[in-house]
Amino acid sequence: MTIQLHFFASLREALGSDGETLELERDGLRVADVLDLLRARGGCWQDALGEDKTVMAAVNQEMCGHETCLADGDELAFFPPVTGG
Amino acid sequence: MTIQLHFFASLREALGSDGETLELERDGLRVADVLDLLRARGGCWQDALGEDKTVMAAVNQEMCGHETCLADGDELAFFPPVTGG
Amino acid sequence: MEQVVVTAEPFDPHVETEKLHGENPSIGAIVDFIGWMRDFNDGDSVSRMTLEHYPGMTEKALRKIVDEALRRWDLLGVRVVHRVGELKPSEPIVLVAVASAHRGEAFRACEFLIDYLKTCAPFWKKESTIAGERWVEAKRSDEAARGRWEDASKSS
Amino acid sequence: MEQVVVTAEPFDPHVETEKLHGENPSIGAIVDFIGWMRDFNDGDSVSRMTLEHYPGMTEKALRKIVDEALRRWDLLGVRVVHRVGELKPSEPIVLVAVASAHRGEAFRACEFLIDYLKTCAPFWKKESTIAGERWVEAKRSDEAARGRWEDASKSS
Repeated sequence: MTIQLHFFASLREALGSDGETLELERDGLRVADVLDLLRARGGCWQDALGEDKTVMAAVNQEMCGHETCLADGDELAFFPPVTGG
Repeated sequence: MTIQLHFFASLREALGSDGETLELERDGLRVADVLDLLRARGGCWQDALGEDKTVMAAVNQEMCGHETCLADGDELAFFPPVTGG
Repeated sequence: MEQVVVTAEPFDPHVETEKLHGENPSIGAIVDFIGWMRDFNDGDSVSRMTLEHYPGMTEKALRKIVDEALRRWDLLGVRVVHRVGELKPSEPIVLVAVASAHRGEAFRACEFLIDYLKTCAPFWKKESTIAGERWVEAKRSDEAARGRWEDASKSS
Repeated sequence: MEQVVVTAEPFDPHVETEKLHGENPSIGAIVDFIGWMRDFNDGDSVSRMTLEHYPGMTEKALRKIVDEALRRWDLLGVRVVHRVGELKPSEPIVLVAVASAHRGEAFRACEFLIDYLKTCAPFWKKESTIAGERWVEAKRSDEAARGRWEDASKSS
């Protein structure tokens, strides 16, 4: 399945990317699985998405937990806690 | 002693007066005593200041209870509950 | 800047809030309460309102309420403006504007100020309806709203 | 009128509130929260701020919060305006304006809206200080402020 990834704010800067299209061989992955895949890239990926960081997620523009299941074509965003207002 | 009386709002209209200078023979009167004196005039005085009405008082421009003691030269105001804002 | 204004002239709540913010760059939050004259009250349409006050005492009572708010919360500014005289529907009656570094204080203080103003400041409203003029009755709910602040010392 | 606006242009909070009141003569109370950019934060002077958002999701999140407020309280109108892009000190960042017939609802709903906005709407602040740029950290107190609304069903 294909997932559209987006990164925002400090995460975007740390990764040097605002997103990418991710092709996944397996179906039925959760948000946490995608995080694991990205961390496995090592370097800035491992650091910025480390277990010690608070990484928020949104699927199809709705905030969600890391256990949320993904479907083909989903838009998945990762970002730090929000600081508006 | 001499007291300057003021009446406001519905009370002013009911009494047909916005105030008067009251000469009192005795000293050491309380707000309640002045109310009794005014009620004793009968007619609109008795009606508008009746025990069944909520009459608020202020002495020298500070809200106060009916037991407050008066001094010569005091400004005493009577009015209905306030409705500003 | 005068914190308390009682005026027989129409006022613009936005100009008043602007004065409060000034260009003070340490103000992070402003909470405004604006009370407007409504064209309807207690089941009747209202075409005009007259606000009576007690010159001298009204200003004193408002300043006392403002002082109490400044004592209870850490504020960067307060402005209270209240109309008197004749008003038409959709005109502002009262503005309570509170500035602070953080929002919690401004929300608490603004509501405190309007709750006290409604029960402790000498103003009286008279409405003109098709059936004639009538004095507005004090609301029990306003008394209850003020009561909330009496037990609480400094609310968070 | 659009209830939610995310804009890269400076906005005038007063014009926005005016739009909310319109000349609707049944509005008795408006409570406004205005958040301003401060020139000082966490011990450093701040000369500039950049606000990033998530186009599409941000608007959706704000509309969801507004819908929840309209469900919880009896309101006559809501307007939320939030800046993005580059800001200078003393510019408004956010306006939350709530209109109702009586003031209690407007106070509750306005504070609810800003508490949720601060924790659930995707905006991120980056400050420019003399020591360089830095991302603003989320505040635990904002999380706590939002938590207050979760147990409470319809607050009075």
